[in-house]
Parts: sequence; structure tokens; C-alpha cells
Amino acid sequence: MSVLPYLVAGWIFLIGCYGLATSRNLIHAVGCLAVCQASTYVLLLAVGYRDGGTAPVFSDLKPGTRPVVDPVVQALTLTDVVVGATVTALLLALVVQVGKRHGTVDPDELSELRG
Amino acid sequence: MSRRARLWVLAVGGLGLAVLLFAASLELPGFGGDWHPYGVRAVEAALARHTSNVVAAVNFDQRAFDTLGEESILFCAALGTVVLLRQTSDEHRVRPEPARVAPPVRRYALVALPVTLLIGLYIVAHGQLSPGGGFQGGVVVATALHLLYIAVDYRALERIRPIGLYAMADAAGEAAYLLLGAAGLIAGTAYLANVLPYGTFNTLASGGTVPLLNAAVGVEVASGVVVLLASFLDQAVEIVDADDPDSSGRNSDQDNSGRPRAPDNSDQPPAPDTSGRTPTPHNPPEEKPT
Amino acid sequence: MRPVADVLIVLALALVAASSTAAVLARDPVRQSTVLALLGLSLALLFAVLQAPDVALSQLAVGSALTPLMLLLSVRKVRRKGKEGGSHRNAGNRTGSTDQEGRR
Amino acid sequence: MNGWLSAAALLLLVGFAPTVWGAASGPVRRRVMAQNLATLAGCLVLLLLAQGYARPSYVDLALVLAVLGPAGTLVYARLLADELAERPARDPVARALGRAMTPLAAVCVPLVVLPLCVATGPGRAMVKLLAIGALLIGGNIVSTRALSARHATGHTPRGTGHTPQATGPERHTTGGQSGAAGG
Repeated sequence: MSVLPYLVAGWIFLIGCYGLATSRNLIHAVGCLAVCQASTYVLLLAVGYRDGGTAPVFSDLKPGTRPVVDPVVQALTLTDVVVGATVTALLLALVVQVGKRHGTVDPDELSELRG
Repeated sequence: MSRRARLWVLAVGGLGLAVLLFAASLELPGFGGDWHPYGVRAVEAALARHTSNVVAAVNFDQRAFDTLGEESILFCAALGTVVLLRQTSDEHRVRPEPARVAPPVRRYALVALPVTLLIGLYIVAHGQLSPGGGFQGGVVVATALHLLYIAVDYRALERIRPIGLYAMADAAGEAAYLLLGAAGLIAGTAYLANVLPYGTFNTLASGGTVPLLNAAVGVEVASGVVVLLASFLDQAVEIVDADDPDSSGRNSDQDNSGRPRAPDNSDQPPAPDTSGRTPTPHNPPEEKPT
Repeated sequence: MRPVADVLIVLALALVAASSTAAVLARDPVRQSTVLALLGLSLALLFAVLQAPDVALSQLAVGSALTPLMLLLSVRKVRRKGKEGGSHRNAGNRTGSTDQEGRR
Repeated sequence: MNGWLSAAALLLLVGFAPTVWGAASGPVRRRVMAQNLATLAGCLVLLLLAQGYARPSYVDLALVLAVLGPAGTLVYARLLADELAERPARDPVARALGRAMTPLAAVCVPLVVLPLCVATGPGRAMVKLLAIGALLIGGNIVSTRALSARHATGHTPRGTGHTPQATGPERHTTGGQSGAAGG
């Protein structure tokens, strides 16, 4: 149990990389990159977790009554999620542009075009 | 490199990485441990500044400069998308035909739109108190507006979405964040320092500059996402290639009539016709030779 | 409470691992997009059981409607391009991969 | 306190886990249906978690999911209208889901929300819970209808060669939909 979340994060990263490398469609590749991003969220939050802890939000909790989990990693992850989505949008825009210019979004066909 | 060789390289690299990750995870502090030195200090600092949502305090007070960087990434990503997906000279616009949506769905969307909008604003406004904040609430607000596209009609969305205004709001959100940071300099302390009075714990006005920075981020995220989606929608719904004879009939948003439509260039200057193949409105649709 | 909380965490981790694997193995972007929506949802549940409601909220906001919308709009645009370059507009290509095959 | 978390774990296992399988296999229609069911199950799990951890502020998560989940399903219903119409509900799982979704939402949501209301007692929190329940039921009924009814979001591109058949249970179609044909 004490390493399981880290291993899951590693697995998600590796499977995402596998998908990226073997993808035949750039839109699918962007989706795989989103999977890779998810691994960082899992890792960061797993590092910040504390057994029996609760969220460091004191609107409905008296400070000091319960142990709280680490807020710093949560803050990092929070911004990362939204910014990651806009970066996904940027990559999708690139894919759309590639599709417009070359008529295909298969990376293998694209390298044939160049050569 | 052949496909097979590439897979081998991937397998070797992946295996090596897996071994390294496994070794690293054994050395990490155990999951659920009690040792969180930064977390403990962050909670103390947030409570000292009367901010009840410690995550918001970390984002907009203790690590506000870092958030400025994140926000700039978001701004640049939105900018880059708009530049990449702009209408080029060999493309023209086609007015999408009105979509036909089942009446119950349409009614649901018209009810859900204000509700979702309200929830988004609530999430933004309560960012310093309960879970939520500008990043999350901004996305909810932007999604709420797009209920009009997904359940009513693209043209209904266009009516409430003057894109220039949202682009300006995007920039204004970013600028507000920068200027609020400068307030710290004017007050004689550091950039992005929390210079306002901290207020009463667990009320809307608590946390000094946190609610203001939060609101600035909310405005920026909401309008940034609207601008992003607008450029995607433009590409997917309106913009078509000039040398695509089918496009005028085929590419309408929800095409179901089968008759070719004339490109409506009333608000757009006609694309410069370099190839001479731009179909005029009177051209019958013809099959493109292979 | 502790054992149940641990069970919840393990369960959520398993769901995330399963849905991320499925998301990678779904090769057609349209089919992948539904799995990605599920992945977003299971991530949000994982974040909730890891006591990170802020992050879960962020993931819900992004993953439930925004990401699928962007993905599907890109697919729609790219497919249309693939189709018009093909021999016939209505060659019956419905999936992104066959679009590219149809072009050659 | 423990009971709520156990219920959440159970619902996660029997309600949410199968939808991962459903969304990852089969035709597009089944996948979208599974996504619809997953938002319902996920929202109820979040409600139970909020009560189980004794943190009323976690209810905001369920609130957001209750409005955005159906929005996500409507995204699919809108942008995949062609594919949903192309493959009529031949898939047994999709057909069963299409039939069962509305009764399921109408039964499961009160089953979870009403005990939660009793546990929280009258007040603002209870109003919030009831609002979430109403949004969830309404959203799910509408999104299921959008998926299964043969509504006219332009699934008849000329010359595609397929004739869209009546998809899904007929009782979901309303008279106004066929009357909306124009153009």
C-alpha cells in the first residue's frame, strides 16, 4: 500500500508513452499526452496525502481539530490541470493545422511526405 | 527507422524507465506518511492571513508569482491557438444552418445555462473559502455558455459571444493580475505581496489580495476558454476551403437540406481569389476529380 | 474509517489505471474521447478520496465537457479535410484511421 | 460515518467500474451511454463521500458534476449525431442502458439523496442536496433522451446511403421532434 499510488502513477506514464510512440493519429497522440499528464497529478497528490487527513479547507472545519493533507502539492496540481487543458487545446490546434496543410494526421505518412 | 526497430527502442527505454521509477518509488516517503514540512507551514501561514481555503492561499498568496507564470502559459496557449486557427486567405466562411434539436433538450439547456453560470460564479467567488477558485469556476462559466452550442444552436451562441470583447477580457484578466502584483511594490514591499487588510476569517472579504487575484484569474480563464473554443468552433463549423466545391452544402454545421448554400461573406471580406477556383454562389456543386 | 478510506483509494487507483490503459488502447479518436471522459471522472473521484477537492473540481470542470468538446471538434475538422481529399466525398469513411487509408 | 464510505465504495464498484468497461468497448452508442451512466454514479459517489468524510464543502463537487455531466453527454449527442444515427441500437448493452437510464436515475438518486437529507437535517445544506438531486435527474433524463431519441440533429447527409431507423425506445420520441423538420 505504501508504494502502490506511485507505481500506478508510473504505470500511467509508461502506458501513455507507449500510446504516444505507437499512435497512428495525431489526435489520438494528444489524448495519450493527456494520459501522461494525469500521471503527474496522481504522483503529486499521492506524495501529499496523509493517512486519516482531510482537505486543508477550513470553511466547514475548525483549524487544528483534524490532521490535514499537504496543500502545496494540491495547489501545484490544481493549476496544472487547467493549464494542461489549454496546452492540449494548443496541440489540437497544431494538429488541425497539420491536417489542413497535409491532408493527413498520421505521423508515419507525414514523415513520408517530408522525405 | 522502421516501425519494428522503433518499437524495440521504445521497449528498451520503457523497461529502463520502469525500473528507475520502481526504484525511485521505493525511496520516496511512504504513501500516507506524517512528514509534510511544507504543508504544515503553508497551513500556518494561510491561517495567519485569515484565508480558510489553504490551497487558494498557496496559489494566490504564498506562491502567487508561480501562479502568474501558470496564468501566462494559459494566456499564451490561448493566443497561440487563435493564431494557429485563424482564417487564412484560401478559406472562406459558410453560415451554418440552424440545427434542429429536440425541444426537451433545448428547454433543458435554456434552464441549465443560467444555473451552470451561477454555479460557476459561485465557485469563483468562494475560492478563498471553500473548494473552488478562478481556475475551476472560469472553466465552468465558459462551459455554461457553450451549452448554447451543444444543445441549442451555433447562432444563438454567436449572439451572446462578441469574441473581441472576450479577447479583451482575457487580456484584462492577465493585466489585472500583473497590476495587483504591482500594488505590493507601491505599498513598499515585494511584488505580489499581500498588502490589503486580511479581514475576518471565513468571510467573503477575507484573505487580503487573495479574492482579487482569484477574480482576475477567473475572468482570464473564463474568457480564455471561450476564445479557445471559439476558434475551434470557427474551424469546425464555419470555415471551409475555397477550393472545395462541396463545402458549401456539406460543411454547414448541421447539414440536412442537401441544397448548396451560398457563402455568406457579408461580414467577411471575400478571400483573395488567387486560383480562380473559388466557387461563386451560382456554381452548382460539382464533384471534384480525384 | 481508516480501512474503508484505504479501500476507496485502492479502488479509485485501480479505476484510474484501467481507464488510462483503455484510453491509450482505443485507437480511434472518437472512441478515445469517451474513455478520456471516463478517465477524467475517475481522476476526479481519486482526487476526492485523496482529500483534494480543489483539484477534483478542476478536473471535473476540464474533463467532463471541455476536453471532449475540443477533441470532437478537431476530429470533425480533420475528418472533413480527409474526406474532401478522397476519391469520393461519401466514401463511407467514418473513422479517422480509415479516412487516411481512403486517401491513398 | 463508516456506513457512508462503505456505501460509496460499493457504488464505486458496482455502479462506476462497469461503466469504464462500457466506455472502453463496443460501438459509439454504448460508450456514450456508459459515459452518461458514469456521471450519474460518480455524482452519487461524491455525495456519499462528502457525508462520509463529514465535509459539507465537498458537496460542491457533486454540484458541478450534476450540471457538467449532462453537458458532456450532450456534447457527444450533438457532435456524434451522425454516428449515433448510423448505428441503430443493435447493441444489446446500449439498448438496455437506453431503456434503464431514466428509471435508474429516478430510483437511485432519491435512494441516495433522501438519506443524506435526513442525515444533514433541515437547512441550507439540505436545499443544496435536493437541488443537486433535481439537477441530476433532470439532466440524466434529458441527456438519455438526446441520445436515444431520433431527434433531428442533422443525421441525414445526402447520399450517405443509410436510412436512419428509429433508434432507441420509441417512448422517448415526442411529437415535436418530427415536426421540427424544415429547411
